[in-house]
Amino acid sequence: MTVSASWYLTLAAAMFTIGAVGLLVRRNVLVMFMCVELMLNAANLTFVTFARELDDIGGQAVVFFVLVVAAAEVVVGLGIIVAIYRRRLGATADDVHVLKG
Amino acid sequence: MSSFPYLTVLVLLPAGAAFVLPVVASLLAPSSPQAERRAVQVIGWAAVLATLGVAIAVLATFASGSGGFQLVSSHAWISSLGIRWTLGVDGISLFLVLMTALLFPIALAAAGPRRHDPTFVAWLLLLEAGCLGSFLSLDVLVFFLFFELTLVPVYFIMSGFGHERRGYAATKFFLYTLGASAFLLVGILALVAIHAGQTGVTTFDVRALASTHLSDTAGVLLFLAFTAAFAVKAPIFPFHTWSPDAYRESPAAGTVILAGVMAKLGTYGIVRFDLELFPKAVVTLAPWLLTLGVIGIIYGGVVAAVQHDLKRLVAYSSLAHIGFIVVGAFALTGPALSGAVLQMVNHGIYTTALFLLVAMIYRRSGSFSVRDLTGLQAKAPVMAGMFTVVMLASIGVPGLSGFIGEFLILSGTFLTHRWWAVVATGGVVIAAVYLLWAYQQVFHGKPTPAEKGFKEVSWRESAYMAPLIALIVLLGVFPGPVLSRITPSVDLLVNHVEQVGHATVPPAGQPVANLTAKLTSAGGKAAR
Amino acid sequence: MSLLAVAGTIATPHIDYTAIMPELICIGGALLLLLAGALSVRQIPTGVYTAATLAISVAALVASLVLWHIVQLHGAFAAVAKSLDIDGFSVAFVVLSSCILVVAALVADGYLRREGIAGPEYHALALLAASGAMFMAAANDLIVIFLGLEIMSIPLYILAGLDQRRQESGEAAMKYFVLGAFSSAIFVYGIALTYGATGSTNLAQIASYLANNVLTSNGLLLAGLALLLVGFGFKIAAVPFHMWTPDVYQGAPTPATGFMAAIAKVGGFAALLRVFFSSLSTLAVDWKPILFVLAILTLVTGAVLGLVQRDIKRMLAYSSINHAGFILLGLQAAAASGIAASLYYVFVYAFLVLGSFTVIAFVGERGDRHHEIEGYRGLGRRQPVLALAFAILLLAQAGAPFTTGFLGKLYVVQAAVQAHSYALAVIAMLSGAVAAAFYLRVVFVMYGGAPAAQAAPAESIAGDGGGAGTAADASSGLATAAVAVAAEVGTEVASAAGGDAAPDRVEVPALAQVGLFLTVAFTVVLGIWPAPLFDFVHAAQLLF
Amino acid sequence: MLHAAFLIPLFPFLGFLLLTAGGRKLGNPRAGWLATIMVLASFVTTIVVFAGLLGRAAGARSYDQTWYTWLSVDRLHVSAGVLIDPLSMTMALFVTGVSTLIHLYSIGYMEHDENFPKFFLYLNLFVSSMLILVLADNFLLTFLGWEGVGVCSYFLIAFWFDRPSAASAGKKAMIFNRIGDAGFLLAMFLTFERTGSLQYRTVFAQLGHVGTPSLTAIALLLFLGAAGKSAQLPLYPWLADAMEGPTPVSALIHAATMVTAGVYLMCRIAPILHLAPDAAHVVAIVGAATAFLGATIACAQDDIKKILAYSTISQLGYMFLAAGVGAYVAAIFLMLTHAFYKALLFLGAGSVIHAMDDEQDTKRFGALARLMPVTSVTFLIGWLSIGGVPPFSGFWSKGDVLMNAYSLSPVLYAVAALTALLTAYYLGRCYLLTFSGQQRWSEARRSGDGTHGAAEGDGSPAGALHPHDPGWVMRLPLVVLAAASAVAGIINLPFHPLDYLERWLTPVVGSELLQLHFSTGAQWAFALGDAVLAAFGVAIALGLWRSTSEHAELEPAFLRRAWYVDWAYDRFLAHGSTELAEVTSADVETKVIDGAVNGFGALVAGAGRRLRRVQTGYVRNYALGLLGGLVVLLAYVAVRAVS
Repeated sequence: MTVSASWYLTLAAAMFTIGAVGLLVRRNVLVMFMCVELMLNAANLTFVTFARELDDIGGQAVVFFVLVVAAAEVVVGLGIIVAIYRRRLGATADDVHVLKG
Repeated sequence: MSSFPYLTVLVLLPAGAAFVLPVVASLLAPSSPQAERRAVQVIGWAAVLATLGVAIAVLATFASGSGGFQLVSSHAWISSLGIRWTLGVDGISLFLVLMTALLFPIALAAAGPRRHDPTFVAWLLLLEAGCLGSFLSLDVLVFFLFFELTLVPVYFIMSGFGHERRGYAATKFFLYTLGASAFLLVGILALVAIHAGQTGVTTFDVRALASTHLSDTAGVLLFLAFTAAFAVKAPIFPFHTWSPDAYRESPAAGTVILAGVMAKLGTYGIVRFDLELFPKAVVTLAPWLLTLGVIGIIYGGVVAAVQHDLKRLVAYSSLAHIGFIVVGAFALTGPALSGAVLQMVNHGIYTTALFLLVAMIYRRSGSFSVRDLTGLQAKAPVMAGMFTVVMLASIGVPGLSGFIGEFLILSGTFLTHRWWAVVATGGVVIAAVYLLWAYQQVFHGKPTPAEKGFKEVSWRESAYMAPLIALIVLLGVFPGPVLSRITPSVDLLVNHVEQVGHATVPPAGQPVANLTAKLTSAGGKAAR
Repeated sequence: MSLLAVAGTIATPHIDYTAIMPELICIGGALLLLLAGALSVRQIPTGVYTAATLAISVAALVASLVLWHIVQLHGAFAAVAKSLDIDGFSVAFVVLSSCILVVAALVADGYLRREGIAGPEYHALALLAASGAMFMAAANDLIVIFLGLEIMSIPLYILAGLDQRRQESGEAAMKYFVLGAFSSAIFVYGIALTYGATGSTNLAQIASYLANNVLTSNGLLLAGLALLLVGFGFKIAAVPFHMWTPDVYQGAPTPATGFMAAIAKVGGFAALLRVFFSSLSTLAVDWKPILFVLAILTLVTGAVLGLVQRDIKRMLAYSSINHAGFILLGLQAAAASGIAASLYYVFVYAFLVLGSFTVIAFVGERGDRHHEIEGYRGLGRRQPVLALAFAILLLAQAGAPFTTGFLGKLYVVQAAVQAHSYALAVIAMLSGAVAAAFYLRVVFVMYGGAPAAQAAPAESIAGDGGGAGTAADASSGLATAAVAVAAEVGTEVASAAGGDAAPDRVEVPALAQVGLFLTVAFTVVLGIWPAPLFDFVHAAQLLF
Repeated sequence: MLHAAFLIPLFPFLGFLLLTAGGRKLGNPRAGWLATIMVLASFVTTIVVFAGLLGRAAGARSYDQTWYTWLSVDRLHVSAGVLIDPLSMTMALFVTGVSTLIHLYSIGYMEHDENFPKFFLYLNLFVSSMLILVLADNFLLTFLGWEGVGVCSYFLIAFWFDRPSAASAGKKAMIFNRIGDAGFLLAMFLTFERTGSLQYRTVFAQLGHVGTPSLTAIALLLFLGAAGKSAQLPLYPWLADAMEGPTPVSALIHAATMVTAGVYLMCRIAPILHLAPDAAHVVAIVGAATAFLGATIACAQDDIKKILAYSTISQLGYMFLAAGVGAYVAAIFLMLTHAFYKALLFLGAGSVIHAMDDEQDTKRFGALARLMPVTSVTFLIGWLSIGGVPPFSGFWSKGDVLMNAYSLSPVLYAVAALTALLTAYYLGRCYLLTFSGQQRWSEARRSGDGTHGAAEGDGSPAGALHPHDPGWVMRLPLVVLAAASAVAGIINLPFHPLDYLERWLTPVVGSELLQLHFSTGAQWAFALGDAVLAAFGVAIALGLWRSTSEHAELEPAFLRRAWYVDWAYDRFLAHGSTELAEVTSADVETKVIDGAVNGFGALVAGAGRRLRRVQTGYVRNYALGLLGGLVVLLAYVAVRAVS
């Protein structure tokens, strides 16, 4: 039996939602960032699925771009996070809220 | 059409000076403060006097008897939006322009030591450019630009050189008027859009826009949008609350311009744009605005009657006088409208004179409060005399300028809106009450020891008071030359309103049957 | 298997280098700077980097102008496998980006010297971010937009955190980064859904697809549209996607803030306008209401929250939100005039915000910490020229006549009126009036805020009533001053009456002065003689 | 000769200008002489013009002189010009004549005043305004003069401005007058609306087209103005206070000339009153009431000037009564004679006050007859003529009025007759208290609290007081006026060839008058009745007041307090309106109108402060905001998609 595209799309949507919610509920910056990765991959999955549906290579090519970008973001993100950790170890997202109002 | 672009010069002269002056000053300042002061003096005076000269030249070249716009000059400015630099003058704006050109030198002379301050003088000049530009623009958007431009220098003059609560007053003034003109801008753009939709031409020229066909609702809405801005600027009751604060906290020069010139931007806007562009709506809503005007007359008088601060008192009296102008503008009869236009000029002159006198008193006594002042007539009879003349003019005693305007307004209003005129006439009585009261408090009685050193009017002061008082008398005794230039334009406007707006004026002199019926009630009521 | 077969047929597209010359110059320049910084044995002085950056950005400017000329002559054309669309619209934004680069470099130099931040990073990152914005402007493909967006954003994240010494800087970077990544994830997902709905990521193809086919159910597409809108809304700081803005603007190093505020809006709006006009225009009925609401929220929130700020950077952050609302007005009009209006407004805004933050950067003093509005008290007397420049920029943002600021508002409001969104127009102008309140407050602090004793009017020669009475009157004024701004001004007057500890003059480096002069000149000159810019924008919109 | 008309108001105005320019330099007394000469010149000119007018046929005695067009806006054309006809000439003659005398008198009276030049400056301005008032050829110009005299009276009442009472009195006069003026203005508006003009000639020519109701309205509104100016009910209270001014002012403005302007106006609009009988009757009734009221109050006053003031009010009432019943000639006749004897009485009072060092209380006079013979005798003549004792002028003029009153209604006659009796009585009281009886003043020496002691009176050293007749400049006017009051009756004797004034004025006031109904016998009866009344009044006065100065029972409080009218005005109008104003400015202005604006500002700021809290600084809240926005958007598009 073949798995229809809608399953993949639903899975992707679920991943996206999980990622989004995760970002909201987790306080550790690294974990939050993983959630973002999850969301990006949800997007990737969607792309691939549609690419298959439409029989269009473009959609699959996109995935590579996204992956690269994600990688780049990781680098920068880690850099920033490390910079913060250097100031105080084990800082969570909620510990930095000097700027408000 | 004379080849020389009088009007453009009239606007650009002070504006240019306003930009040149600070530069020169900053160049000279390091080397020698004296040189800077002198430069500021020279440039400032040269600019205002030259402007006055050009204004007089305009008066000279102005062909009386013709109602249309004269000396019109039009240049492309923002072609992609259809905005053109179009200036022109007619009987309605002519004397406002002259008054402006006259009041600024006086304001400068009355500015005291401030007249050496480059920023102050620069702002003053920019303000003059703004006011003149507003009176001369025939392009609605250019008018709006100048209309808004005036806010900036006034804000700086007020907030930089004003009295204790200048911050509050200046901010309130700026925001209130800016907020109101939001509606004006949208209104302008909407009108232009409608006009463009009908003719395919995007133009901001008031003469072209006057021919726009507006549905009743559209007309009314646009009218309200325009009038909101003008009502606040004038100010018309109940949009006046910025004015007592602004007048009170401004330095003398600022107050003079605010009350003398800028208040007229509002009333002028009503006459020039509301009546010209939305005759239908004007006819429909005239009773409401007349009511506001009348309320303003009574209300301003009543509130003024209990003010102990001279400046606030004059401010409220000015509210009452603006009320007269509004009534005249919306009575939609020749005499009333001519009276309104004339009264704009008169009011500019005698209010200026009043504020200047108050400023003189303050300069000597350091107080605006009638409680601190008494018996000044013994100390300074000449000042008392000046005050008396100006006061009588503002009360509306015939033979002085104030009366002519009020009489024309009221008699003209009586033709179409009798009962408004009747109530407004009551305002004449109230004016006497509070001004005489103030005069008695300040000038009558025995001077207090504190006022020992109270000085009589100085030469400089009488020098800048003289033209005002001369005009007050002259306009009261020989208004003919002025009226003969105003009326043609006014008649054109009134006819325009009557034709487009279907306003009907009962012909005086030829009694109509139905009139006598109305009259019976009138006579009966009056008899009671 | 079949996939491989397809892969074999992939042809590398022909690349028209002139079309992407500005971008190439920026990226290449950035790499050069980085290389130089890495390879040089001795510390290269900041000046050299600045000079190089200026050269690069001027080169980019020239290249973009050349491109403009080409487009003028031969009309628009698609490049690099139709993934880029070189037309007046995109080139106009490229030109603007280059201008921003020039000014930013001028301003940054003095700041870097003052803070002793060595190395080419700042300039390199700026160049990269600018190239990203250029790509977004030129992009004709959602993926290219995404790439441009990332190329722009990532350097901006780093710029925000560039100032190690200030904790706020790090915090700003972190917030910007997390939220930015979040929003771009949403954006990508949006692309994916759109792709699914239309079968392509190419804007032109999407447009033609939507033009030719009637969707049985456009739910997928609309969802994609919503997600895209969130991504854009984040970049242009539209409410409710704006919440990062104040924090990041406040935390980031001030010149970076200026640059960021300018370039991010350029990129964001360029892409937003293109996507919504060129490909999703058929859905206008669906997205116009959304933008209507967004615009109102953005306008009002920006104005109202700006009113209650005490930190000037934060205040300007909210003001930039208000401006974003105005730009949305043009977009909401969904008409050619709207495009031109928005384009014009972006130009105006970029220079205003650059200039304003330049002033702030140097009034902020070493350490970049003094940003309370109170700090500007009496600036009008201490440094008249600087204060005047700042006043002009602020008043222009308030929409004072004869400045580009006014014309920008005029243009977008006109677009809104022509689209019959009168309510929106009125609300916009009113929000502008409210916003004017906080600009004025700064102006008043600079000029009027002098101790009443000094500024007491010339009339009160009989000064007995002067000093003593003043404080009392001011405080009573405070009591009655219910207008919030005025009330605060009143406090300032009262406090000022106590005599202000006037900080000494701040010095503005020559280069920064040039930058400041450029922005002010742009604002005033084009405000009094607006024809050139209007024609430029008009042409750009015609060549859309 | 008529062409000289423009000079009549011009001379005094010239004097005004000269004194304004160089009054101080000219100084005392030259300034006074200049002013006097100017008025004299005007008087002479008037005579010349008068002669010119006499030269014409009775029908053609009317001459327009237009100087220039004052106002011209579409239908509204108002010229500045004069209308020379018997009425205006009569007025001009006695105005200039009396003014000349009073100017002369003032030179002596004001000699010690530091503001001597200013006083004459005002006087000259007043005279020229008054002349414009009476000569104007249209309502508006009349109104100009009308206001001019009002302003001058304000200046002159408040002449000693350092006295709070004087300042207030001036203000009060001005305000009461403004109330009347509102009426005048409205009348003009209505006239213009109905007739399209304000020129007397045109208006009167148009009256045929104008409905009676509007004519009534116009007449009544004008009467309101007249009531203000001429101190009739209900606007009379200011006149008593006006006595704060220097005595010559009281004589000139508040007895002889200005206050009669109202009567003049009524005569001027005679054509309108003819067509609006209701209005005319109102005028008559109000006049009679005022006459009676004034007389009663005058009976109980002690201040010599107050007595004369209320007597003036009463006499003015008489004149309005006459005008109201259509006896315009009688009104003018009474106005003339009254001008003479009332001016005389005031000047007499002035010289007494002068002599008594600013004392004005008749209860503190007495036995001055032998010390001030001239004053005494002239005052006596004044008394007898105002009392209507034959053959003095008052007898003739008053008789005329009474007869006409009767012709309208016996009630009016009764009231008027009673008033006549009272008049003879209270002035007798005044005279006797002042000049006869035992002397009550040497011990009643005032502790020189005359604040303006230097100003009025000769500021005699604080020694014993030696009252004496004044110098010739003050004596001459007394004598002349006394002579005039004695014989002025001859200008209008009720025997046909001798009724000069009647025949002279008829063309203007067009009075096909009513006493034609009376047989000669009846006229004799009336005359006899008047004489008896007068004699009776004089007798009572003599009987009561020759010896004693105390008759408390005859001076009840409600009369001393002038029927409490003043008090009522103050209590209800003044206070009431002040409180209203206070409330308006305190509550409406600050709370409502200003409150609305500031309230809006507060609202916005408050909203801002509340919204700030949303910006918590926690990055995850921001993400929540982002996502929330996304969810809302998705919900919206979902709705759109399904619909």
